[in-house]
Order: sequence, then C-alpha cells, then structure tokens
Amino acid sequence: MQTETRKLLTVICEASLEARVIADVERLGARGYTITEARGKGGRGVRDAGWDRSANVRIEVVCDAPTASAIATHLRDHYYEHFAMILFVADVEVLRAEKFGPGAGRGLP
Amino acid sequence: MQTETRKLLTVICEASLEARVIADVERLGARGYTITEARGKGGRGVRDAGWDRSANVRIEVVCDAPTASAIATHLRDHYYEHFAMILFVADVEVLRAEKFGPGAGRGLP
Amino acid sequence: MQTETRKLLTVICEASLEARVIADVERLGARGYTITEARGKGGRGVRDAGWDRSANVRIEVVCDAPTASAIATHLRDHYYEHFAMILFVADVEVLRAEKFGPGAGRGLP
Amino acid sequence: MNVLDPVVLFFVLGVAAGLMRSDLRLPSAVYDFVTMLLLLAIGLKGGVELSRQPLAVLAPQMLAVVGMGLLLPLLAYPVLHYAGRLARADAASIAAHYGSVSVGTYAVVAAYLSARGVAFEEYMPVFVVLLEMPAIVVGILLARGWNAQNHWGELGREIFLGKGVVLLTGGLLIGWAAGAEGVQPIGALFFDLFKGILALFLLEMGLIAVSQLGDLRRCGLFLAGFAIVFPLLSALIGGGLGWALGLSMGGTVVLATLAASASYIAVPAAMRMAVPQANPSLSLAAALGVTFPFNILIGIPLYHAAARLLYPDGA
Amino acid sequence: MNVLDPVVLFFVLGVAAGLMRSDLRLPSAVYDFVTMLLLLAIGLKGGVELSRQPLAVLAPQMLAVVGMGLLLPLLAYPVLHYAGRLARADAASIAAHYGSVSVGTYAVVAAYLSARGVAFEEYMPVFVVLLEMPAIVVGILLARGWNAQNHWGELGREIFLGKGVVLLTGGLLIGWAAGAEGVQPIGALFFDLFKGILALFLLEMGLIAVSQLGDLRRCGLFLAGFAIVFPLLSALIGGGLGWALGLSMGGTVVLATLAASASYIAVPAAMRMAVPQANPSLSLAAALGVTFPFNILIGIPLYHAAARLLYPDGA
Amino acid sequence: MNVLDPVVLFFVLGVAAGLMRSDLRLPSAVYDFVTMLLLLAIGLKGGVELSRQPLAVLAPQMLAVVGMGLLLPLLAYPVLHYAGRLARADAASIAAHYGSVSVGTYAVVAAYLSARGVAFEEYMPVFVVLLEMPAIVVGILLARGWNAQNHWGELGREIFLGKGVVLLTGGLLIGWAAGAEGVQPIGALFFDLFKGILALFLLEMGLIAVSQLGDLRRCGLFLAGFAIVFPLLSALIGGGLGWALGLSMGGTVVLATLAASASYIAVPAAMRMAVPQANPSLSLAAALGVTFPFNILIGIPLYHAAARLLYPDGA
Ligand SMILES: Nc1ncnc2c1ncn2[C@@H]1O[C@H](COP(=O)(O)O)[C@@H](O)[C@H]1O
Ligand SMILES: Nc1ncnc2c1ncn2[C@@H]1O[C@H](COP(=O)(O)O)[C@@H](O)[C@H]1O
Ligand SMILES: Nc1ncnc2c1ncn2[C@@H]1O[C@H](COP(=O)(O)O)[C@@H](O)[C@H]1O
Ligand code: NA
Ligand code: NA
Ligand code: NA
Repeated sequence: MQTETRKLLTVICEASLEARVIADVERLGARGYTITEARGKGGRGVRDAGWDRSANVRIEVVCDAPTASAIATHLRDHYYEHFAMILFVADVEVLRAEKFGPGAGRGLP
Repeated sequence: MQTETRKLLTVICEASLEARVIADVERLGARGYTITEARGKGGRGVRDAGWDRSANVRIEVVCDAPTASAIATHLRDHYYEHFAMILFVADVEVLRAEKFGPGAGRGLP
Repeated sequence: MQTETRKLLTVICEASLEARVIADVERLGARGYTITEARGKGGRGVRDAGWDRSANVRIEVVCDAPTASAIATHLRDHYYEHFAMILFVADVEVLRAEKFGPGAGRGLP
Repeated sequence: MNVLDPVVLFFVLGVAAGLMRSDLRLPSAVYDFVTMLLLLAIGLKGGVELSRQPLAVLAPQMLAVVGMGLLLPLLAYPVLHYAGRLARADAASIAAHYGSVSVGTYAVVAAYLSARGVAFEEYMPVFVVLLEMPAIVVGILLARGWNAQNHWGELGREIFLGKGVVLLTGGLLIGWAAGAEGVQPIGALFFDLFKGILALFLLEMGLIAVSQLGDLRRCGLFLAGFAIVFPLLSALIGGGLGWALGLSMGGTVVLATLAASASYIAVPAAMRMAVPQANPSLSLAAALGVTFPFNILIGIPLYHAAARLLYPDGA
Repeated sequence: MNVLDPVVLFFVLGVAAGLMRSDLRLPSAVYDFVTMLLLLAIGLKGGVELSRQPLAVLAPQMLAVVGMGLLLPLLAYPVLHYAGRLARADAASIAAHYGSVSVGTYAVVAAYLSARGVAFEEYMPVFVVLLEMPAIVVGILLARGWNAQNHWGELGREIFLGKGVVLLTGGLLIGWAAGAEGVQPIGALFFDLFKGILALFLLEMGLIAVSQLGDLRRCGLFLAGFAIVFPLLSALIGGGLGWALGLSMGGTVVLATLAASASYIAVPAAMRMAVPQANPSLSLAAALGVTFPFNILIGIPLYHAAARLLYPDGA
Repeated sequence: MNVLDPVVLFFVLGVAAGLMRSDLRLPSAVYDFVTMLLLLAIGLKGGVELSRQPLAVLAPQMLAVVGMGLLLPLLAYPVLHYAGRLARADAASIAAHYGSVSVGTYAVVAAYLSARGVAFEEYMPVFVVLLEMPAIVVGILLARGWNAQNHWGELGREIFLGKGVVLLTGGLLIGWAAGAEGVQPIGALFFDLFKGILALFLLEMGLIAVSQLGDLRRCGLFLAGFAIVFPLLSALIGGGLGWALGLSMGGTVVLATLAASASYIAVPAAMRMAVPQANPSLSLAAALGVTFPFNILIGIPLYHAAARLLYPDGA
C-alpha cells in the first residue's frame, strides 16, 4: 500500500462558529472537511448540545503541513480569545495524497 | 500502563455505502468498528446530511497493520472511483491489544 | 507555529456509562472532554443506537501523558470486565498546551 | 366484528421489515419523542382519574400490587437459577425484568380494551408506576445480598430519576393536579394522537424485537420457553389478584397483562448500574424478542378470553 | 375563489429562506419523521380504498400503469443520451428517475385536489407503489445491458426493501387489512395532521431545491430544459392514459402528475448501488432543483386546467 | 375557579427533574421541532389576524412598539454598566437581551389568556417580530459605538435570517396571504396541538433553566436581582404603552409581558457574532435561569392583576 503522510487537524468549537471556521478553512487552502455534532466541557464550561446555543461541532481537515499550520494559527489568532474552541493536529497516512494538497508530509514547519 | 501499538483506520464516505463498507471491514478481519454520523465537503461537493442521500458516515476501525492495509487497499480499489470517500490511518496505543488482532504494530507493510 | 505534544485519549463505550466515565475523567485531572454519539460493533455485539440501551458514546480527552495513563488504567480496571468499552491513545500537537495539563508530552510513562 | 387492530399491524410491519432486513428505522430522536409522548399521555390519563378516587379505596389495592411486584421476581429467580442454570447475577437480573412492567405493553392493552369498548379502572397507570420499582430492589438483593455497599441512595436515584419514571410520574402528578378540565387543552397532542403515536412506537418495537433474535438464538431454548411460560403464570397471578381486589373485568385484564409484561426501560438501566456482571443481552432478548411480541399478539387476547370466564356477567 | 394554498406557500418560504442563505434546516431526524408520516398516511389512505375495490376492476388499470412506467424511461433515455450527449450511465439513471414517481408531488396533488373539492380515485397510492419499480429495472438495463452479473436478487432487495417502499407498501397493506373503520383511531395522527406535516415537508423541500441550484448550474441548460419539457410530455401521456382508462377528472390529473414527477427517494438509492458510475448530482439537481418546484408551482394547476378541457362535464 | 395551568406544570416538572438531576432531556432534534412548530404557529395566527387589520390602524402602534424596543436597552445599559459594574460589552449584550422579547414567554401568555377567556389583539405576533430587532442594533451600538467596521450588512443577515426570525416572519406572511380559511387545513397541526407542543417546550425550558443556575451563582446577586427587577420595570412601561395605545386589557397584558421578557433565541446568536467579547453565560443565565421562570410563574399573573386595575370594566 502506497501511502503518504499528511496532517489531520481537528477543531472543536461552538456551533455558532461553524460557518466562519469553514470559510476560513477553505480560504486557507484545505480541499475538504468533515463535521460531526459534539458536546463537551472545557474552560468555558459545559456545552451539552441540549439546544442551539450550547452545541459544539467537531471539524476535521486532512491537509498538508503548511495548510494545517496556517489554519491553526489563523483560528488561534481570531477565535481563541472570545470563543469556546480547541484544536489539535496529528499525523495520518493517506492513500490519494494529491487530494489533500501538494505538500510532502514534513513535520509542522 | 502496558500498551501496544495498533492502527486506527478512519473512513469517511457517503452513508449509502455504510452496509457494504462494514461488510468488507469485517470480512477482511477487523473485530469491531465504530460509526458516527457526519457531513462535509470534498471533491464530490457538499454533503450536508440534510436528508438521506447527502449524509456521510465516519467509520473507525482499530486493527493491526496488515488488516488496516488490506481494508484500505480494498476500499480504494472498489469505491474511490465512483463514491464520495476518503480514508486515513494513524498509529494508536491500545490497552487490550489482543482485541484488535494479533499483528504487532509495525508500520504499514 | 509553536506547538507542544499532548495525548488524545479516545474512549468508546456504552452510553449508560457516560456520566461515570466523565466523572472519572475529571477527577483524574483532565480539564475538558468532547463527546459524540456513536454506534458500532465489538466483542459485545452490535450496538446500533436505535434506542437508549444500545447506543455508544465516543469520548475524547486531550491531556498530558500521565493523566492519559491514569485515566486509561482506571477505566480498564473498573469497566472493561463488564461493559462494552474500548480505548486508544494517540499523540497530538496542541497550540495552547497549558490548557491540557502541565506535563510535557513524553511518551506514555 | 373482529377488526384487525391496525396498531398491532404496525408491530407486524416492523417485524416483517426487520426479518426482510429492510433499512427501516425510527431515528433515535423520533423514538425518544414517541416514547416521551406515550409516557406522558399514560401518566396524564392516570392522574386525571386519580384525582377522582378517594385514596382510602386505592391504598389497599396499591399495597397488594406492590406485594405482587415483590413476589414475581422471587418466583422467577429459582426457576432461572436452578432449573435454567443461569448464573446468579443473570438470573436475578432477568427476574427483576419480569417482576417489573412494560409501559408499551400497557399502552397496547389499554388501546385494545378501548377499541372493544371494554371499560377498566383508568387509574391503572398508578399501578404501572408502582410496579416499576419493587422488582428492581428484589433483583438487586438477589444478585448481591443485603449489604452496606449497595449504595441504595445512588441506586434510588438511578431508579427513580430515570427519564421513564420521571415522565410517567410527572404526567401522573400533572394530571392529578390539573384534573380532567385542566388537561383538556393539551388533549389534542396527548390523547387524540395517542393511538397513532402508539402505532409508530410499535413499528419500531417490531424492528427491535427482530434485532434481538440473534442474541436469543445464542441464549438457547430454555430462556425462550421461560419468556413465554413465566408470563402466562404471572398473568394468572395478576388476573387472580385483580379479581380478588374486585376490579372490573377490564381492570383484571390490565393487571394480568401488567404482571405478564417484562420491563425494558427502567429495569435494564438500573440493573446495568447495580449488577453490571449480568449480561444485558439475555434479559433484553427475552423481554423484547419474545415476551413483548407474545403479549401483543397472543397474550392480551388470551387474558381477555380468560377474564371473560371469570366475569360471566361481562364486567 | 382562488385561495393561495398555504401548503405551497411553505415551499415558497423554504425556497426564499434558501436563496437568502438563512440557516433554517429541518433536523434530519425531523425530516425522516415527517417523511415517514407522509408515506404511511398515503399508504393507509390508499389501502383503505383498495379494500373497497374489486380486483377485477383494478388489475387492468394496474397493468396499464406499469406499462407506462416501462415506457417513460425508454422515451427519456434517447433524448438524454443522443440529444443531450450525456454518458450512457448518466442518461440511464436520469431516465429511471423520470420514469418513476415522487411521493411528495403525489401528496401535493392530492392536497390540491381535495382543497378544491375535486374527487379522485382514492386508491391512487397503489399506482404510486407500482410506478416506483419498473423504471428502475429499465434504467439498470439501459445502463448495464442484460447480463448475469446484475445480481438481480440483491438489487431487488435494495429496491423493494428501501424504507420508502416498505412504509408505503406497509401502510397500504395495513389500510387494506384494517379498513376504514379500523384505521379510524389512528386517523388523528395520519389523516388530520396530513396537510400540516406536508407543509413542513415542503418547507424542507424548498430548502433542498435551492441547495441543488449550484449543481444545476454546472449541469448546463440542456438538463434544466429537459427537467421541464419531459415532465410536460409525461403528463400528456399520463393524462391520456387516465382518460383512456376511464378515470375521473381528478384521477386523470393525479396520473398526469405522477407521470410528470421524478423520483428522489427510491430511485436515487437504487441507482447509486446498481449504476455507481452515474453522477447522482445530475439526476437530483434536475429532479429536486427543477422538476419538483415546477410541478408544485406550475405543473399541477396546468394539468388540472388541461384535464378540464378533456372533461367538459366536470368529472 | 383557578385551575392550575398544566402547561405551566410542565415547566415545573422540568425544573424539578433538573434539580433532582434526572437524565431527562428532549433530544435536540425534538427541541428544534417543537420550537419550529411554535414559531410557525405564532406567526400563522398573527398573520391571519393581520390580514383583517387596516394598516392605518396598525402603523402607529408598530412605530410605538419599535420605540419601546429602542428605549428598553438604553434604560438597562447604565444600570448594568454603572450600578452593576459590568464590562461595557457585557452590559450592552445583556441590555440587548432584555430589550428584545422571548417567543416562549409570548406563547405562555397567549395560552394563559386564552385559558381564562381573556381576549387580546391577535395580531400581537407582529409586535413579537418587530421587537426582536431594535434592541440588537442598540446593543451593538452600545458595545462598539457607531463605526464603519460594524459590517451592518453581514450583521443584518445574521439577525434577519436566523431561523427563529425566518420562521416567525414566514408564518406571519403565509397566514396573511392565506387568510383564516386558507390556513384551516393545516390548523390541526399548528393550532390544535399548540398547547401540547408548548407543554413539551416548557418541560425542556425547565431543564434548561436549572442548567443555568451554576452559571448564575458565579454571576452574583446583582445580576439575579436585575433579572427580576428590570422586567418589572419593563412590564410597567409595556403595560403603560399598551394602555396608552388603547389596546384591550388582554393586549396590555401581552405587551407588558413582551416588554418584561428577555430574548434567548435571536439576540444571543446576533450578540455572539457582533460582540464576541461579551460573555454569553451572563445573559443566558439571567434570561433563562431567572427571568423566564419568573415571568412564567409569577410575572404573567401579576401583570394580569395589575392590568385589571387599569381596566375596571374588564376589557
Ligand atoms: N481537554 C480537552 N479534551 C477534549 N476536549 C476538550 C478539552 N477542552 C475543551 N474541549 C472541547 O472544546 C470545547 C471548547 O473548549 P473551551 O474553549 O475550553 O471551553 C469544549 O466544549 C469541549 O468540547
Ligand atoms: N480534505 C478533507 N479533510 C477532511 N474531510 C474530507 C476531506 N476531503 C473529503 N472529506 C470528507 O470525505 C467526504 C467525501 O469526500 P470526496 O469523495 O472528496 O467528496 C466529504 O464529504 C468529506 O466529509
Ligand atoms: N476494533 C474496533 N474498532 C473500532 N471500534 C471498536 C472496535 N471494537 C469495539 N469497538 C467499539 O467499542 C464498542 C464496545 O466494544 P466491545 O466492548 O468490544 O463490544 C463497540 O460497540 C464499538 O463501537
Ligand atoms: Na411483569
Ligand atoms: Na415520472
Ligand atoms: Na423585553
């Protein structure tokens, strides 16, 4: 099996940010994303999805390292201060690497 | 804590493939799987889960490296061309390694 | 981008355990968690979320390595025998490392 | 004229779709919605009737019914443990399921009787609530013995504050406080739609029943037999008690059906927490895969026919 | 008096909200719930009526309608493949969609006629069920030719056991078995709420229709034109057939509308599995983005007006 | 006779279940469904009535009501910022919540009055829609001042195209276009079920109210006091305005209640986007944890009693 390494960026944030984060993700070069509904707890308290205002979303983006880095930096700078949000990045092996951006899978630059 | 390394294979695909992919996953040797509902966007456009035809599922399989490799290859060969699908593989540490197949957690062969 | 390594612990278990696992996770030092609804199949059969009794939840915790280890050990000792549950741990890079516990991201101790 | 009850036909449709492996399912949010409406409706109806009854009349009946709830699991346990050779925890857990009651089965027998114009004591939902509990306590004692580590406080919370019990009891109290006239404005949702909602519920129950068959096969013949024979015995006890308490014929049929039914809401949740070593597949396969369908399709008409013999005058 | 039908206004509201990019959506569980209620209600109503009809009268009509279901995709295919230069698989898949029927469109035409007091043969849901299938078979044959690898058994399961067909057929059978009197207790949910539920469904359909517009733009003008012109032709065939079969005026309008409608439930699922190389965006964009709105807003009144010319006496 | 309103009892049940930490929750899809039905029903009812009113009569009332919506946040802000020492953004955001209205509270006061046979101007939903907006604009200006970076276009979209406003306005327009006769076929869903659906909604609101208590404790006594005292003041203003506009007694009670209610649908969403530095827990804890329960349980009867003094003749 011929694989290449890419980054999997996972963002968990309040649902009301979804549209904005998606727009940012696409603008910064990601070619796709996957969203699941979530709830949770963090520094900003319990978010239990019982109703609109308190739901989270979990957004996953597979992309090359520079894109992941750009998105992560952008989200931190624009949303961390005022919104419920965390993000983390992991290495994953993918099959059709060209789908996820040109960059080789070097560690975060 | 005594851990061993296994592979976590994540498949995101259109919901109508669920039954087939599950059957393949089990036939190729995985001993379990986990499914969450998802939506997203990729090369085949927006899939926003508003109704049946446009929902995605996110299927996770923890297994040994050869099984992960076999499943990934099979899915690529059978579904990539005509269906909305991506997959990626990561290393994870597990506790009860025997649950997830015999193979030692070497890198993908 | 300034990142640090932490652990991402993922627990998949029957929904009826949710409250207990969450309580354990918080007591053992994690500063947050994220929950998504799931279904699946494992050693204890199909859990297809059709109704309460048969749903799973997928709990993610980002934390430092000792905390991850403590949670994993605790869950194994208390629930593995009688409940539907699996867990796995992966390395992730995070931005605001202090959010997820003090420990440096060394491999599991 | 013996109309085929469409509500039961929905159950049959669910079973058929399940057997043919259709992808039909109620989304779980819809299943929850439908269940909530049924529980509230049953509670409200019972509460309204309760507000009309002097407690002095009801109290002895309530005591007797609780006694039955304590007795039934004590009868079931030795059968399961000694005759069936099930492990202690499993036997105790299944006994608790069969000592308790199924709200869905209650809804069907209520619909069945009202479709046939057979009157029954409308405060029966009080018994449904009362019967949820005692069997759970007996089951836990059978599995773990009496000891301090039982954390009865926490267990009590699990049992009394599970959403099924809260909705049923809450409906009962609201119906009791508001009275017939008070609940009338919300009747269009809770009473007029009742049978339609019950039909949807039974459709899903049919699908769930089929999904238990795999587990059932693994459990073996003994459990399948128990899941039919023990309800028949319980129905006898419940029906006898109803008759002895001087209930109407309809009320006797209902009490027989309640006795014959096996819980699949409150008890599984409580047992899972209190007796985790019991395998939940066993009790659910028996309760949902055999006893529920049996009661819906065969049991209720049977108990009705038997009660007719007890009440030659028709009520 | 030509009241603006509020049910259709809900569709318009959905379209408007979609065009203005509101975040309005029906949660998918609610969409499923609403769809299930519609399918069951349509089936039940048809089944009740079916129980009143001698099969001898219906059988020839049923045969003729199946014939129409085989014919329509055969007409659509060459237009799509040769005139439209669509790939074989795409042309076959779209042909199957347009040969089959849309249950939502049926619900609207039924509501439209009943709001205007126009009677029609109430067993029409039988035709809805019948018309689901033949076009799928023709579509698969057009795409893949006749060969042993078609796994007809498995495909049959996909087609007949999809939840849409199961609910519609199940409702039909329950209505038929229970009869008018039997279904009466569940009528408050399935019949009284019908138009309200249909309104919610159309609200979401409006939103879905708009979400197809992007795909449609990519498909080009030919497909958009096809999605309006072919239904007009089909309506002519369907209406002509209704007239020839001696249906009432209302029945003729319904059959014309069924012919003009394009499936978006059973067929997409079946085609996805049987002809995966066909691009599902094409058929959905045409069926949902153009034909559904066209029929709801313009087609149905048009077919009604045309049928009035055929039936000068008014029925 | 002072029947305990069952609709309010559902709220009490929710609060009780929440306080006892029951696992009872409405699935979020069901909560959405219930909310959508309420919003559409309120809109439809208002729209039907609107179609009967000459605009010349309504226009001045509408203007006056918008004026109130601009005034209330201007009164709330200095209290919060100077007396309460809340940060500018927080004070502005809370002021916007209290200047706007709660649709759930409107539903309760409408049900309350109709249960008591008190008539009111049925076009009140128009005021609900109108009152959503002005306070948002004032809140944003208070928080950020008037400057070009406010992206009013984008903010306008957030405010006007949020699903709450779309459903309410959409219902209003459909009701207005279709008229009383036109909406009659969908009345079984939207009107007959209204109070039952409202009961479910209030059950969940009770649970939500309790879940805010933790946040509330952190906010301190000042905010809790504000969440009771300011609504009383607003009710005085709203009631006075109703009286001055010549509304009926019922209409005056409704306008007082609207003034006293605090938004938890449109405003939180808009403030989150426009004033992200405001802590959303503060405004929600106050609006949902204190003001909503206060109005439901105490406020509405109080405003009613007060209005009776103003209208000695009873209307
Ligand atoms: N340590 C953590 N592990 C997993 N998820 C977390 C963690 N901290 C926060 N989250 C998730 O991120 C959301 C926002 O976090 P916060 O901004 O810290 O409130 C929470 O509601 C959780 O769903
Ligand atoms: N780069 C990506 N990152 C995360 N998810 C993706 C990505 N690309 C595609 N997906 C997901 O996979 C599904 C199918 O992808 P595709 O076949 O590219 O349309 C999409 O609907 C997304 O949910
Ligand atoms: N190999 C596996 N890969 C992914 N998920 C699994 C696996 N095994 C079990 N699971 C999940 O964990 C739950 C409990 O597992 P078990 O205790 O083995 O029944 C299952 O219902 C699945 O959702
Ligand atoms: Na029993
Ligand atoms: Na057609
Ligand atoms: Na206000």
